[in-house]
Amino acid sequence: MMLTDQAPALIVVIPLMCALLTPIIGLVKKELCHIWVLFALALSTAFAVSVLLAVISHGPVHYYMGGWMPPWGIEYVIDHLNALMLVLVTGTALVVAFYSPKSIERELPDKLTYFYTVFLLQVTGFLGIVITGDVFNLYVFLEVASLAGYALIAAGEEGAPLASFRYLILGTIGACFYLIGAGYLYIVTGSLNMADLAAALPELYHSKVILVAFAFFMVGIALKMALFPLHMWLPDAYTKAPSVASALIAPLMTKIAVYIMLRIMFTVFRPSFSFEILPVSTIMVVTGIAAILVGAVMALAQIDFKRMLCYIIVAEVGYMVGGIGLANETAIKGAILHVLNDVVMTLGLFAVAGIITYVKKSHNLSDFQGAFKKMPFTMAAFTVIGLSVIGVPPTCGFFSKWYLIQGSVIAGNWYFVAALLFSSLINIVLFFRILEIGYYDQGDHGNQEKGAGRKFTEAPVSMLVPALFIAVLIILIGFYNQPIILGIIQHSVPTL
Amino acid sequence: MTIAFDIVLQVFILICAIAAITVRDLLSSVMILGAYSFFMCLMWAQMGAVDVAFTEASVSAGIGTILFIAALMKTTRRSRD
Amino acid sequence: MFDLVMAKYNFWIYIVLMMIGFYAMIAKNNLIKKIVGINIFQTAIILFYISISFKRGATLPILTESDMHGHTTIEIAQYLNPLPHVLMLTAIVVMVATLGVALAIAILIYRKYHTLEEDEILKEAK
Amino acid sequence: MEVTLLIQATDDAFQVMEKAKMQAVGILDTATRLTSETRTIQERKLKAIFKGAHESQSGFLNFVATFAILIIFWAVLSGKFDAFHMTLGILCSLVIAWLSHDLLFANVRIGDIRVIVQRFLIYIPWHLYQIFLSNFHVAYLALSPRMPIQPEIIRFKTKLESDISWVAFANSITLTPGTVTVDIEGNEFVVHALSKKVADDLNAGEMEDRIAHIFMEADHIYIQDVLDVSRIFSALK
Amino acid sequence: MNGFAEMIIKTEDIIVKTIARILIPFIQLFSLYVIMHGHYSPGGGFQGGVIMGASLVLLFLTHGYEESKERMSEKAAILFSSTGVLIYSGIGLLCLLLLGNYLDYGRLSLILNVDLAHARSLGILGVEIGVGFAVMAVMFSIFLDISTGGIEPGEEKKNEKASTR
Amino acid sequence: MKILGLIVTMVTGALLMYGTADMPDWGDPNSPANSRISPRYIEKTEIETATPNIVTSILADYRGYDTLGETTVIFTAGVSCILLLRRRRKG
Repeated sequence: MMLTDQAPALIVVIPLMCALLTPIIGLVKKELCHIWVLFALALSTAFAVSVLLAVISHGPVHYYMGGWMPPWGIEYVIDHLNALMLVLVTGTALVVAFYSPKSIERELPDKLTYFYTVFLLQVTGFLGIVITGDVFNLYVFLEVASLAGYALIAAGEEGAPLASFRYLILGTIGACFYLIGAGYLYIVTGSLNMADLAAALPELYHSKVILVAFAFFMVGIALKMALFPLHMWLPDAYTKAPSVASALIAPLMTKIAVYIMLRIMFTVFRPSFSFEILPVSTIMVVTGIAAILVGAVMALAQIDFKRMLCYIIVAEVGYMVGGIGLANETAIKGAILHVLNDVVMTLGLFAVAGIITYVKKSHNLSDFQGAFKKMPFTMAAFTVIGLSVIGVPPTCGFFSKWYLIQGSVIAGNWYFVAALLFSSLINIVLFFRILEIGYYDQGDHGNQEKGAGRKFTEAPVSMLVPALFIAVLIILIGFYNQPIILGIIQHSVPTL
Repeated sequence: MTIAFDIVLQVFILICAIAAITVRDLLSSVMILGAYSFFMCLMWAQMGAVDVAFTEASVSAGIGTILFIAALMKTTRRSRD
Repeated sequence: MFDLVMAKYNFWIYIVLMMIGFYAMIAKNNLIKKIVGINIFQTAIILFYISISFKRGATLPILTESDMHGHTTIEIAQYLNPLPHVLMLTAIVVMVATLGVALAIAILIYRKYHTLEEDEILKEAK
Repeated sequence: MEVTLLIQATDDAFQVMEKAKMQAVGILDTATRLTSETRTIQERKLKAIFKGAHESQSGFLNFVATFAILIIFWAVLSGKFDAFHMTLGILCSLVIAWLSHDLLFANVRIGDIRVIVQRFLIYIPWHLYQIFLSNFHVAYLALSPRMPIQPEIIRFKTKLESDISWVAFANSITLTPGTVTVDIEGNEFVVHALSKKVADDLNAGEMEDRIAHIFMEADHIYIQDVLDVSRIFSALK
Repeated sequence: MNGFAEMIIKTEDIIVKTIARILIPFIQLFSLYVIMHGHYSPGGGFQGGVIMGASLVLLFLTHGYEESKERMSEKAAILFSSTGVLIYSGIGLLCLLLLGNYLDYGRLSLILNVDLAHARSLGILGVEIGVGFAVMAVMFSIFLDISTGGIEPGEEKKNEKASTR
Repeated sequence: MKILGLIVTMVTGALLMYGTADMPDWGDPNSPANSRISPRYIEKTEIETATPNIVTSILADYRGYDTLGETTVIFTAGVSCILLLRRRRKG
């Protein structure tokens, strides 16, 4: 009974404390680190699921840090959106942690302990961002997550430090803009608590300070989520990161930024302000369309598999931002469902990329040559994920796109519909090209190494199981999308 | 009196900030940044934020400058802009 | 007009400072200069927050002996607003943490390319 | 009768004198022996200092002395003397003394510390007076229309032995207007002097002698001997 | 290209060395004073921790790698930094185990035998000590890594050979 | 790049300046920031936490969780530097 009351705090604190203990464990015995990380994340996931269940049955959960009442102390507010994100973050981290050991042993053999420490800190940062109900606390954990992210990315292959440095500069600008926004809100309201701000702000909606604060929040978060004109840092950074790091950061960082955007727009500000006083809606839809087009076209031009995935992420961010910008209930529902789907799909894609990197030591599209013969299970998972990214019906990707298209039809925005369909078309080309390479192309040196070419070089089981699990999950989410929408997402859409 | 002091301090800070990003020698740039931090912390102390000023004096003007110089010694102090 | 300037010129100076740092971050070519820009930018933001907490005629946010032991009501206007100070302590620590990581990455880059100029690095990376 | 008395008295006197002589010789023997013992001890100490093997001696004394100094420093800083804060102070001082007791007294001889402090306190007014004098000199140099400055770098070997006395000497030179210690190379001081007079003053070596006197160098063996002998004589009395 | 530390060590400046040796204990005691008196005067865990870290950096710069390693090795730095944050989060967890919310120091009054306000005060003190530990160790560790470039001085040539091979 | 940077900087600066127009005056004791939440800290810190330094009491108690996050940031930075730079230990 008591433990479930304290679950919100424990979700964040357990990964944090385990991260602190990881270096000590690493000094004793390195091999234990992996099990320790799994243990921490499993525990955290269990608490997150229990909180999600509690939220579904009893409504939003409040938790007061240090026992201080909200405007004075720091408050955790967990509503449906929060709880869903918590489960997503912990679940993703758990899957990645399960998937990680072989890959890390090959890519960063002598840095295992510290890699896992930073890994857990990264998860802590994500959880702290998602769970909190305080504007400044969010900034602090945003910085935890960002710093850990810079370090994880910079530990990657050649050229990673430069990519990470550019990410650091832009990410710091983003965080600073967020801080300026919070300061502008604080100077006119005197409060930092989201609920308190929401209560204090409506009478100030015509103040210039509030407008500027809103603009800075939006630009800062757009930098963090790599929205179209500000996406320059993303492809390099995620391509060159170690495959485990990109499998953790790529699915989560952009989606968490989308989550922050939802929080700022719908919790701190009223939806009416967000959509009506400024032409935010139009801007978001236009940038969303631009992001989708640019992402899709650029993805087509890549020969590096991971880089292609990065541009797909840029396009997916366009889906979500555009969906929010359409400002009707169906589209926002679709956007939130797409957050869920996209986390799962991107995780799957980067898991496959990690397997390819593990087996072939590089991640170009040509590395898929003859992959169907050599690693059938990986390619089966990849096919399912690819179908979902394209948006073929039984998989989950279809449903979120369906809601988005429905929403844009309701809003009467045919350009967005066209962009979505165009992007799907490009995705078909992208994925079928890879499937073709994998299925037909036996490779140039098939003649020289006939014996080796025939050999069955599947990835190790610890990497394969997560990929297959994700494939199954994609289909499951596809089948159960209705309960998810009715039970969880329905409640997190604001009343417009 | 205090307004005059404020203005002098602000002018110093502005000069330091501009100098720090325009000087070509990176070591000088870092030194000027240290001076900038120190003037900044004077300004905060003057506004009554003694805790923050203390932290800034020890963190930014102290350890921060040391870290910068250590990094410069490990890399290079030449710069083209 | 004069009143307006007197009431607001402080904020304008902070904004100018922020923009100096911001310009260094996005337009300078040298990596260390960019890090210097980060420092200036964040310090200026901190200055902005500190100035929020300023009240005319107030003293340090540390209770005096008489307020501690006498049971008189505490004069709120007598003390500065302590909340932004606390927030900015956090921000300073975040600043130095970012500085450490950024310098570490810069050293890594130098180890690889033997230069700190961004365009030269990009040329060499290709 | 009187003659015999006189002879007897003379004999007695001689006997007394003989006894006294015997005693005096014995005392002198003892004194010499003790003195040579202390001298060997002192020489051994000196050798130890020269070799730099100083950690092995009196670690505990170092610890106690550091702790005492630190607790005084704490009391000056804190100004709160209730039980809680004094406990904190004692704990903190213990921790720091344990961490770095070998830093504060790396190669200072503990037994002499009182004398050093005493002499140092006497040295301060003299040094202030020197600063005062050379201030006038430098002011004269700067204000006189011809500006009679003849800057030069002078080098001289010092007779000082321990690093603490070097530092005291170097800082004294730097504190005095007109002269700046540029570097210490080996045991050679490199000093920048503003004019001939200042350089001559420095070369005369009064300041160096006084520093040596403070830290009981060059004269400390003699002084120690005298002190020991006088202690022995007072004990015998 | 020499590191910062090596450059300083090479000069063997007796004046800097001696002054640093005499100052370090006082700097360290001052840092502890700043931590302990955060309740009454400006200061607290961060400032004290940074000053403590700065004293270690001073020791490293003046006395070299070997000497400072005796007092704080890299392993010790890691251990101290995680211990510091563990003290903080451990106090929070203790409050949770005493049936309060996380970081609710008021609950400490159940085991400390003082009233609520003083329990909170003591909780703050404990937290500050933890922060001080962490900041001290981390500052020193970051400096060590940046100034030596992650290699033990003297091992550089060996390692570079190994990496170019 | 420099011209573009200058333009972006100018636009951002102008936006920030525009925002200052509706701000309370500098040093105004009755501004919302100074009168909405902070008075409670000043009034109650002695009764509730027995700590006269209000900054410390907020830092470590009222908003102690922020400080935990901040310490985590520092720890992250330390471990990150080790992860990136240290090449010392083998295996």
